[in-house]
Amino acid sequence: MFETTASKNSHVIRFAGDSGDGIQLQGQQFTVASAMSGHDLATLPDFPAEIRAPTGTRYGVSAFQIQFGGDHITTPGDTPDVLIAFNPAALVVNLANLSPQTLVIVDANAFTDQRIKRADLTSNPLTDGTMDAYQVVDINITDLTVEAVKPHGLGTKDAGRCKNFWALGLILWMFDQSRSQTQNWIQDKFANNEKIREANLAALNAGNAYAENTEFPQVLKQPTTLQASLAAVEYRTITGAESLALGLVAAGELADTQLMFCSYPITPASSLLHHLVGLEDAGVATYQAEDEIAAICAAIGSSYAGKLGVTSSSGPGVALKTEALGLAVATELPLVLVNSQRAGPSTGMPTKTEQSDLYQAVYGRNGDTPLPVVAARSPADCFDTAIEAVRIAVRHMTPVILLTDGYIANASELWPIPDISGYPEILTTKPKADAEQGVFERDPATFARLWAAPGNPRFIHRVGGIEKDASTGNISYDADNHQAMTDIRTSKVASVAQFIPDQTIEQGVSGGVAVVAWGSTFGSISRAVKECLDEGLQVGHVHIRHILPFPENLGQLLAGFDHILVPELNTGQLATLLRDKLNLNLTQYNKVTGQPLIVSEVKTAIAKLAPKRAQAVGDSRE
Amino acid sequence: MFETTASKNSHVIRFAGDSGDGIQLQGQQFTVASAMSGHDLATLPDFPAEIRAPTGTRYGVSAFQIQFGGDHITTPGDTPDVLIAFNPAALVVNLANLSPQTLVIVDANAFTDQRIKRADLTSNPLTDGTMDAYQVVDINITDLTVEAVKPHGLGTKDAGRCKNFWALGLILWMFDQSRSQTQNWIQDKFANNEKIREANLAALNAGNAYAENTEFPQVLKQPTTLQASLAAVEYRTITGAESLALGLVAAGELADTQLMFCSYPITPASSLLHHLVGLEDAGVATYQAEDEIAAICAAIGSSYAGKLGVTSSSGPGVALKTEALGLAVATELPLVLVNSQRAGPSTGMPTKTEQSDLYQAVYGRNGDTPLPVVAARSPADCFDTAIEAVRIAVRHMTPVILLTDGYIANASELWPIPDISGYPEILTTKPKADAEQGVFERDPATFARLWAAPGNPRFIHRVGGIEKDASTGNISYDADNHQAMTDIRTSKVASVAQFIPDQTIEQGVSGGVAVVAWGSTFGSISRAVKECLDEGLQVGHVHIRHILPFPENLGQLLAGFDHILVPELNTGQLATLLRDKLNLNLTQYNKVTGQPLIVSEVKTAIAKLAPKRAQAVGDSRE
Amino acid sequence: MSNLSFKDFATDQEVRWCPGCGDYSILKGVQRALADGGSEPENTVFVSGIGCSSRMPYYLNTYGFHTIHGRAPGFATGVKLANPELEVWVVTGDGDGLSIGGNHLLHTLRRNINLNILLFNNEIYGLTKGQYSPTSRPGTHSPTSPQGSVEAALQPGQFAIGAGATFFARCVDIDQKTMPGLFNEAKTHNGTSFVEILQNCIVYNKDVFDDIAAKKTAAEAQIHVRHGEPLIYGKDRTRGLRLNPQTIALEPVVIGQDGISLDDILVHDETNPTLALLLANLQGPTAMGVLLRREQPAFETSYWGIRPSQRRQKVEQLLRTGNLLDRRN
Amino acid sequence: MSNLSFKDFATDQEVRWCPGCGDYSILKGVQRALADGGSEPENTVFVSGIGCSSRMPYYLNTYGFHTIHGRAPGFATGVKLANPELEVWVVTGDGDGLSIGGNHLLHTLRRNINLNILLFNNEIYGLTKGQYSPTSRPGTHSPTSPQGSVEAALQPGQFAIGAGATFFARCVDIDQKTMPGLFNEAKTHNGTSFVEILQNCIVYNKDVFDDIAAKKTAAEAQIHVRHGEPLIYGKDRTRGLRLNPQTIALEPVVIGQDGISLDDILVHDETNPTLALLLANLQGPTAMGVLLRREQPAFETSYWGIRPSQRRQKVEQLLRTGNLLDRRN
Ligand SMILES: Cc1ncc(C[n+]2csc(CCOP(=O)(O)OP(=O)(O)O)c2C)c(N)n1
Ligand SMILES: Cc1ncc(C[n+]2csc(CCOP(=O)(O)OP(=O)(O)O)c2C)c(N)n1
Ligand code: SF4
Ligand code: SF4
Ligand SMILES: [Mg+2]
Ligand SMILES: [Mg+2]
Repeated sequence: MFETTASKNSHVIRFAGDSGDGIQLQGQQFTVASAMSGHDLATLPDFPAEIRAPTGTRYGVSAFQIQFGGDHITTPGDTPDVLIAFNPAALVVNLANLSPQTLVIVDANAFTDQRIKRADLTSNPLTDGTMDAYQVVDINITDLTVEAVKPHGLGTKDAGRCKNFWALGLILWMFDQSRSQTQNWIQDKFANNEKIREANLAALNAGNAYAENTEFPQVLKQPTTLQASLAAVEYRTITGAESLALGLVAAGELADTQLMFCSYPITPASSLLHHLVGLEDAGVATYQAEDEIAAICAAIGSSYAGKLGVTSSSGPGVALKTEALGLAVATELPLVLVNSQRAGPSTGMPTKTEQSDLYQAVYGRNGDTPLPVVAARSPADCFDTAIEAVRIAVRHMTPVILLTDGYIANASELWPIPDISGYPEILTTKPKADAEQGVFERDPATFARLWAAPGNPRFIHRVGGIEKDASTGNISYDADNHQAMTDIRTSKVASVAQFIPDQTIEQGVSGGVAVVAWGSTFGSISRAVKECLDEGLQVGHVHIRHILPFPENLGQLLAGFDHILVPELNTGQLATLLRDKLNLNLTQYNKVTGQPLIVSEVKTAIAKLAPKRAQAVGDSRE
Repeated sequence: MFETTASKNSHVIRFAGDSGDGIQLQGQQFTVASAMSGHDLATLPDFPAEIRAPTGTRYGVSAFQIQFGGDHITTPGDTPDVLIAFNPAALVVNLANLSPQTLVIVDANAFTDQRIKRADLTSNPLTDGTMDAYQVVDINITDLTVEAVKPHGLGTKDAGRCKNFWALGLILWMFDQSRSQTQNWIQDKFANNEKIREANLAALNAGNAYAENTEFPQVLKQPTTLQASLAAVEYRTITGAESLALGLVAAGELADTQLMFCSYPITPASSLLHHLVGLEDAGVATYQAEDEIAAICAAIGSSYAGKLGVTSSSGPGVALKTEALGLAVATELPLVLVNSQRAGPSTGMPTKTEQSDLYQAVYGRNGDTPLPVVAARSPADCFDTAIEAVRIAVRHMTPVILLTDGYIANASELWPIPDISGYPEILTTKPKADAEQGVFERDPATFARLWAAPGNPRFIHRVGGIEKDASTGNISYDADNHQAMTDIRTSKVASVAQFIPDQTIEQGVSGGVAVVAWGSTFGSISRAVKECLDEGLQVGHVHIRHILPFPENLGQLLAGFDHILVPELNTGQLATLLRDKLNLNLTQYNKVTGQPLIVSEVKTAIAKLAPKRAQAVGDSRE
Repeated sequence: MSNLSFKDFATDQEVRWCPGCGDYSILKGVQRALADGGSEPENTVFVSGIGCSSRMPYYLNTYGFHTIHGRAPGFATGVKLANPELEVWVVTGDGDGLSIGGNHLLHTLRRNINLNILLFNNEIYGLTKGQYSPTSRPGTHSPTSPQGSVEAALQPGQFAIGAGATFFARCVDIDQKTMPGLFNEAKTHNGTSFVEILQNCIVYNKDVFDDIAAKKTAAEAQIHVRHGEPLIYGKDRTRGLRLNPQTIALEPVVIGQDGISLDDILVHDETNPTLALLLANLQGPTAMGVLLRREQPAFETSYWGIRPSQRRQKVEQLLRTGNLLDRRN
Repeated sequence: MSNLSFKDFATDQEVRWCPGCGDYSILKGVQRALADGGSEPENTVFVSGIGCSSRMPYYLNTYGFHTIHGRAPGFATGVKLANPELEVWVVTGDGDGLSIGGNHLLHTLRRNINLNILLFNNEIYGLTKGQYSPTSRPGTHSPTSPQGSVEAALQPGQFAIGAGATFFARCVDIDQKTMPGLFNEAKTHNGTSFVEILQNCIVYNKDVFDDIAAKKTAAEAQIHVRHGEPLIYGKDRTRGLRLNPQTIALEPVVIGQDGISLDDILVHDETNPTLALLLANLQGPTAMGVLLRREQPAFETSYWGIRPSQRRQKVEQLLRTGNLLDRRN
């Protein structure tokens, strides 16, 4: 094996090609390989809106970006160190984002006149000077793949389809990663199709061998990637949708309650539904309703009947659920609503990410209808956030909204598998055999009423969406009662603050700029703050999971900063909430492009406000 | 006629009885009579939730309150000066709100054992001491009515039904009001039913004669009521629903555009629909859809086709419309959505008033989906607010939400009929014959695109809810385009501020307390501020019609006050908006009982904050 | 089986419908049916939407859920899926169930979940003060159709058959004789039972069913169908229905006239949706009783048939699926 | 009547369905129908919901409105009511039109407004990656039903008849021969025309209609019905349908066998909803063509029949209704 001259904390690779090229699979396999070799990582799948976009077009380009390496990999990287482009379109749409001298590997076979034209180009970018600034490695990947799989008797078309594995073999070699997980995956997946199985294995190995044996290696071989300093636990890679699904079933187990997950497909929320369908052994049942309204109604009906109802959608579908959410608030039934946000307004850009449903979650109902809102910050964090959402819902007898987004749902990261036995049990207000409590008597601390499901002769009662008498649950139009019930609903949500952890500073120091954020911007901000700290700026990162109510100490914590910078992928929705609840003066940084924040833009925003620190500190985590 | 010793600026009368007693009719007739004799006035119909509640029950009591008299009558009055109770239930439910010595007139015939029991009473309040503190006049109204109408050959039951007119005759006498409007009304209404017509007329006259001739008059005859100083125009009484309906059709005429009003029944919004059904001659067509979603969709479809779509509902129905509202924002089509607010959350108390849908109007959609919001403050004000909403919608090509509420919808006031010829024309962006403009080219001041309806070969285009290319309207997933469209949507709503009048101080002075409010609390606050000013407090009343965007000068205007008091019939929704948009520190006064604000509570809230002025001023209006 | 009387199914809440409303009689019919059928209050749930009719749960001493407009079948589906042991009833109106709620009713009927749905059809929106509804006859005068409505009326039975219903029955509000029995037929049907009750809204649509329901004409105006029995009616049971195979339509005939004998009369087959359609649409006479009853697996049975009803796998295991990087030593 | 070719109805937008998707063929059929029927681009509006199928307006050089999921009939109703002169088409899918949008379709059909509704039925949710839909056959494997779906399928034709439809037709996506003509039948029908197109989603529900649509078996698997003509089919036109009056069901028979002659074969009567129901539900053969066409006034005609279409009263007058207090002097 060639010696590499240097080592690097992390690498960013971007795979790009047609939807049919198997780019996402390639990315996922690389992800597993790098995780299994002990790297921290973050990924960004970036696929087109079309189910199977016409080949060779710009809008049909599917891409997958991964950053992997040593500690604190929280983003898929602003710009790739290596780009692999399977066709002209995949090359051109990614050029804008490359630094000079970036290594670009292309499938030279794909740069035919016809496909160059298909990419809306008038000349070949490989030869017309376009690529002069970059380090280009052009390989006849298609030909080499067809050649490699020939012994297995596939037709040329099918043979060509193996090129993602050929290229993966090459790339694994470049970064000194093992092929074994991919080999296992191929064995498993094509267990019943020997031809395809052997061809794919052959392609994988051929790509690897090609790298090992051709004259390119000097260029191809990359500096050794640092390993992450990992704790003594088990790790796996996980996407946000998987993590959220696991968190929900874990919460069900912790609460000793079965879940009914009632939903209706919508991008990018459907992946959660699809994952839960696969977990029905673990105490969750899934139900696909005729629409979002029926879905939330079934979930609430289920909660009424004693199984925790969970529902899920994206913005437009959540809009349809807001009336029924009000009923859940009025009847004080537990419910978790997961919103996987996407770019709006209206249908917007379903496959693009955004954080613009916070208003809807916090304020988006008729009447004074408060409910707790929590937000996940990363794929792995979805697990704990789901548990937290369930805990609040059943502890306080209230619907809870959990915000995640399309980026988190699809991205993956390395996840230290938590020890579930160490999680505290989730307490419900289900009646105990010896309870004297009435259905509408409240726990003075949580304001929760009894979760008294049908089947029990002791708690027969009626409840509904008309204002209810505070003690009997019957219809009441009484003025004082309405005030009392309004106060109870307000206090109930406020009381959550007493049961959640204090807000902490993730990283950094107080006194200068607080970067206050929520949700999926965590990774980019975390990285940006780390770099700013390393550069000696006085900055701290405050990332809020509990959106409503805020942790009790948040105001005090933020009072310790001179400036508050609120970066969001919307026009300033958390900013509104901070002004509303804490009367803060703050600076917004907003980007609404359907794309995640990049580290450099956050750094620039911080640098505008942050003072230099007296002295730089070594480990800036607090 | 007896001489009265004094005169009084205004009187408050409350009529109360069973739903079947014709209380609302009685109130309306008294309203017309006092208006036609030149009094300013404000009314509060207060009827039960049930269609026909069982007779004699407390929850079945229907009431109507009116304050009438000289200038500045803006509320129906905190407490009645005279209560007319037709049965025991009507008496007891109103007692809590009476001052000692109040004149209470009862139908003594109704205080039978059975009806006393029906009102959940154990003894007769007329004889058990309950009424000791009040001035009670008990008359056998039922007997006297039956007696009076006997010549007209009605059965006892039907005869008894005339007692509302008998009592009305008495009350008109008490306040020296004319019977002629009521006589005309009866003539008209029962034109084809001689028996009933003559009986009702006889009852009306008999009640009047009874007052004139019995020994009660000393007590009954009330001090002369001052007349309002009215302008030299025509006046009529009008409810909020009527006024809104007239405002909409007036706006259609001013914009030279037909309206399609698409709705689905819901309390208290239906009255607007019912009124518009009666105005179909005036350029509006009404359509009852299968639900609220279909209603707003039809309205948007209508706007797409070139007739202005208007839709209307209350909170739960508006919740269902929020998804489609997003489409109207995304496609930039004009639309007016009227929300007649009622007490929430969920079904809440449909017949009770509240201001709790402001969050929903301003923030209640998925995505960054801003739209202008305006609010009506009083029945008469609905007319101008409707015109304003239509003006904004068609000038900026945007959906607009108009907030009103159940109180405004049903209450009436004296209205100087506006000179519609003096209203400025409403300009639309419909293509002119010689226009060179493209469909998605924007007016630089309003950000409006062309309102190019099908039927014209020059503007054939496609549009939809997926993010659109800023210049062609075609689907675009481009990152920069999404940012550009987001900015356009933000700027469009912000631009409205440049076209609306500056915020003024309604009444009072700056420097001390600003009472900042919106919607139907106008009347009570106006009265309270007037009284506080008279008492020498330094207070000003700022009532906001333009909720989003705020008038440009609002922040500056409020900077001139030491304290900001925000009274609302919700938990603090305008307060949130003021903090969000203007970073204000303020004091909330919130009441969520389903009842309007009363003057005294507002005064108390003001007094807590307001300093005394150096010297009291005479006329405090500015 | 409990030993309760119909009074045991009443609550302490005062019934607040208009005096004379047909809902009173239906309430009594429901209470009787519950008592007769041995329903257990603690295992019975009434789910309703919004409307005059939908207030019923507050008057029934069972579990009750008064939800939002049009969505009762959605909530009831959740209740039944979560706990299939419960006896779940849905109370809805023609506006609630067929206007705003049409889609949920449609899919509920299609799925055939074991709910008992009572549609109070008064052909009007009662609670919101009398606007015409999707079942209002064309020409109905109302606040939103002062010149008479111009929309065709939805036929609830035809709609249900279109949706693939497995059970459809009909009765009139005042028919205390057949109502409790019919409700219990609905209850015992394994799947979605849909019962249309012609209900008199005496305030906004007074006596709209008088032609059919009035005591003195009922025998001629109603045909009470029974599976396996000929379709005959009339005070002296001489009227009947026969099929015209040319027009594929039902024709009322008189036995003994024009050579018609009992053999010419069609025999009711409640398993035949086409016949049910013909009967549902029939006017003069109007068909009462169980028009359609087909055996199909109930949705909750199929649903739970392919999924575990208990937790079978611990989360601890699930967390460890796929490739693991073990750094424990 | 315009003199345009089908190419004049194409836009400059690249068509973005999966290669091989049945939607391409339907698009061509629509463009042909518009050209053949003399539609005017400026007076034609295509309204759609959300789904693969609902992208179609972007590919048609007419006015187009791509709205939100399930609500296209609502928007289209607004367009048509506001301007009855326009030719308004609705494009929807089985998920869009029958799952989330079922209620609007139901009431649109009931009202009979003059829209032409094309339902692309691929028995799956295409755009959201292949979940089962309300028309999916029981047992359909999908991401949300890995063990096979357990819900009964909605039959679009039966549903439409349940809703009181006045026009129902059916065709397969690849049948370019009959498609344009059929679409023009839909267009000329005065009321809501509802056309079900069996569409092949080659990615998520590949060839699910192969039994019916495949060229080689089509003649035996499809019966193309025509009003007033006997219901015969088959390559050599010897197969036919007759009515069994006992079961009130259609039976496929062979002319010339078992003494069956052409006279035994039922003659298609497109005005008969009961026959349409039998045909819509028929399997083996599947009925194609206009199954139902009844004359009923179109909703927009009745609607505008009772209201002025122009402003007839000035607001100035309206403001002065009722009692006035005149203080002008
Ligand atoms: C979302 C929503 N829309 C509208 C309403 C108003 N509303 C309540 S009941 C009703 C119709 C009632 O008619 P029906 O279902 O026939 O019941 P009935 O009162 O006639 O028994 C309507 C429109 C509501 N409560 N919620
Ligand atoms: C309110 C809402 N819910 C869900 C979705 C997601 N969604 C888009 S299309 C679709 C179903 C598409 O199926 P179908 O109508 O059959 O169209 P096809 O793609 O099969 O042509 C769904 C669930 C959405 N866009 N909006
Ligand atoms: S309005 Fe009609 S349906 Fe409602 S309670 Fe009164 S009579 Fe019954
Ligand atoms: S997913 Fe299916 S329906 Fe959608 S474009 Fe692809 S083949 Fe056509
Ligand atoms: Mg009704
Ligand atoms: Mg489909």
